[in-house]
Amino acid sequence: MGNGVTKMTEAIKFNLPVFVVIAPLFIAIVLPVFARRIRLAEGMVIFVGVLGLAGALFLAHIVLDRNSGTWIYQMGGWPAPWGIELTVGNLAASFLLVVMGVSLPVSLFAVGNLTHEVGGKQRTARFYTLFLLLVGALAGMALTNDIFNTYVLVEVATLSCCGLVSSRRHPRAAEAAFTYLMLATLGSALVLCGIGFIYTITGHLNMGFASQALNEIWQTKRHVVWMAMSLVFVGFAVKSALFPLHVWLPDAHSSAPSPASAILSGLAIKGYMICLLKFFYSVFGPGLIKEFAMDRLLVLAGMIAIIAGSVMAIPQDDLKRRLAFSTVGQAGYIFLGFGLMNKDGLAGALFYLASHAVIKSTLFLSAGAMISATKKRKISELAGVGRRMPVTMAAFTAASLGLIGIPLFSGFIGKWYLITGSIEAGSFLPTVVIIAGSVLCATYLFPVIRVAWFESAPKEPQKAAAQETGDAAVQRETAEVQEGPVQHGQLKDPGILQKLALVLLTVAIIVLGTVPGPLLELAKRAAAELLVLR
Amino acid sequence: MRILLEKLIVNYPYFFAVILFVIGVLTVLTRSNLFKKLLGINIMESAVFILFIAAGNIRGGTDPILDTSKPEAVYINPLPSALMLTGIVVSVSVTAFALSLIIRLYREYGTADARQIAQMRNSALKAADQAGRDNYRHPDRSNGKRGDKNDRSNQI
Amino acid sequence: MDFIAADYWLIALMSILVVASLAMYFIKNLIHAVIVFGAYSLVMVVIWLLMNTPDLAITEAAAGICTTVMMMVVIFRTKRREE
Amino acid sequence: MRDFILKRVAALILPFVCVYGFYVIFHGHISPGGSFAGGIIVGLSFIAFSTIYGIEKGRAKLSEDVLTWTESFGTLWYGIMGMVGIFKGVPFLANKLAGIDLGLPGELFSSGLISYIGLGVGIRVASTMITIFFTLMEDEE
Repeated sequence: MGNGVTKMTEAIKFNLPVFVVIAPLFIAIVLPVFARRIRLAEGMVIFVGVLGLAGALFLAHIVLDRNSGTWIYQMGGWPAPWGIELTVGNLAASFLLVVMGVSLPVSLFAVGNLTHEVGGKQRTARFYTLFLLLVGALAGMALTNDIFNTYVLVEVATLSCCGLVSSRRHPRAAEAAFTYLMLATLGSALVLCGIGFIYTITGHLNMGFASQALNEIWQTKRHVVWMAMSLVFVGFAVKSALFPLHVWLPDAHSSAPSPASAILSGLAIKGYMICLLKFFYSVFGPGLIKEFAMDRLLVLAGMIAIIAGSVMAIPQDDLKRRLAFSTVGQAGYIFLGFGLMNKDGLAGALFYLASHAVIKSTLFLSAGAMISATKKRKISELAGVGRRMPVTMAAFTAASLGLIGIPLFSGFIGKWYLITGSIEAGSFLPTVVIIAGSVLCATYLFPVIRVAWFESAPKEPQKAAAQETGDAAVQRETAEVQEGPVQHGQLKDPGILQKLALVLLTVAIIVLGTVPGPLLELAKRAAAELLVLR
Repeated sequence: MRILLEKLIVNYPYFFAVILFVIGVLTVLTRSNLFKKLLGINIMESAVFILFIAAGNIRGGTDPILDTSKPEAVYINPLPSALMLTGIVVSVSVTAFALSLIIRLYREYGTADARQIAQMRNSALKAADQAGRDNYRHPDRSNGKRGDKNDRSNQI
Repeated sequence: MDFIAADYWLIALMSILVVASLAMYFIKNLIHAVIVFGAYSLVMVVIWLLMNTPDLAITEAAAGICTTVMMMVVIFRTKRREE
Repeated sequence: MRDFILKRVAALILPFVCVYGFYVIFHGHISPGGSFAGGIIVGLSFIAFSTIYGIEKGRAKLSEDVLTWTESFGTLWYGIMGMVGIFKGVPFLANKLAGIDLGLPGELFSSGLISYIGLGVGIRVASTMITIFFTLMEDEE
């Protein structure tokens, strides 16, 4: 008996990388069967989230302990040039931790709160299916070491993102999802072209082998390498909303249901950024990036995105739209860090990626809670919300302070490393842009806090309340929310699970800001690993 | 010059793939009808497939199926075709999803034209703003008529 | 320049693809456009056969028919012309 | 009465289309085609049935519950087959390493778990295609 148990734990430990990826995927596939018993389905989602977080923590622990080298898992037992490999390195462990750590609170928030935004048990079950598919695909992106496998996971993630956007019963959501689908497919076709060029000149799909082959032959095939690099860059830039290519993002992220916007803004675009990082640093290598001046391009694009995204966020009056534009700006920081080409900059970018994932999901979740309580989306109409919903608004405030980069909150450390990285890189401009970005960030986030905490609620006419929100039609159709104006007495914090989710995320922000230790260590090691010249 | 031309002619599949890709992208970006956008996506993806398969093809090779009666046969690379199988799966699922979105949009707006949909949405938003916050009432949706499409799109 | 017979066929068929895609760009009647799309995927099947990938040819045949049928269904349920 | 010939011909042909689809699924590892193509052919036979005989009759043949179950468990079958390797103490989806005889090239029941995996994928693809078709055909969700 004892022998059997140890054998089983050994087997689970040995197969943990693949379990982390396939558990969400297979549970997702089975969920539609349990559509009638939605509580059971929700329980399964949370169970998978807890298991995934435990697995990610364990993998991070192993990687931190091991200190060097990567754990390579061969799918089907086939060795590298033929089979698909999963690598558990520092980069994979840190991103996996972020994915699982954010998706668990988001699913906690979604449980029980979703029906009025999505409508109907069948549709709720479908929402969870897409959600888990997205989580599984993101975990796969973190772990995989195969170029084409990356493409497949990117496609799975894209389709489930579009499904999540369109899951809200609203014409605007369908329109945004269609635009997103077209542009994302365009982006993945470009990425596929790039993969085709890499495969044609190297004959390998494994990242390590392709990188070796590329470094041997790139001088004779300069144009092809350049072409492949730009195709991959533009393709992933479309998908992760780098500034001039961000056009789909504000509509898609603001018209999705709140948990979906949280995971889309927090995790999905980060997954594509990690893919871009893997393609650039583990396939092409730092030498080729410098040779083709992609690092300067990344820094420039990042700077433009920071300024432009933040400036565009300021005039938005719709809360979720403002947050969506803020995502465009914040993505710039990460691209800037990818282009700095030194240890501090890259580690800062990875840490900022993690902290932005946590912060932006907190912001979207608390915004969603406020919107579903007040039935209003405009910032100017949120007056007095802070006193009625203290937990929600406190989470929002903490997340805003973190996004601006106040010390003791997680955004500060990422920005600090980005600044030291850019000073080390010898250019002064990125530093200025990073600080200016913080100021602009305060410009668009402080009004929300001021309105919500310090302005008293107006005495408003009764009939105006429920009419203007996007959920009026949904209310009528699902008949689960009572019609008529919202009484101000009803305005209070959301249920216990939602509060728990918000509190967990807020604690994560403060913990990352005060004791960043392990995650920062992983990020630094990953940066050092990626920057090794081959 | 002659060598360059010869190279171009010998590698004609890439040439056609690029032309098809450009036509596909053009269709996606310039036609405002949603169906045309979808057809453009399909053209674009098939262009990428041609690119991949041409990379794995050998002039005068045989299918990658083991045939013991022809021991000296030159087999082509089977990997690109296996990869493009996945690509076809993806393109079919994208098409199906886009079609379901088109039907939904048509039901809501009464048209399948991106420009008209945007116009309707903007004009409805403007009307909602002018009507003012206090006395604006959302049109009742439960009367079952498909009639006034403009009013249905006024919510953010 | 060691062309074999398959190459001439391929050039001809790919030219048909280009013409068909241009036709899809210009045709206003959506049903006609979808019919052209069906022909496009049929030509694609022959191209895969000539490029020695019968696997892809079978899949493309099935997928092309499925896509065309679904598009037809949707067009019959929505507007048939592009403005 | 107008489509009498169509209905008779469909009744003759469609069973063979369906069987051909399963043929393609089962021979996926030794001949061109595979579970995706075969699954689409199986699905197309049902789609043709429901376009010719009317959507209600098609629905009567395959209800929504059946489709959901086949869709889910077709994929779960893939997972179970993948787990065989894990139970034997070797990586996920392992075939040869798990001690399964790969057989001879060209034989139908050879190639270890691959043919069994293909069955699950084919069923999943078929039911997904039918579901999508029904969703597109019906008025309100």
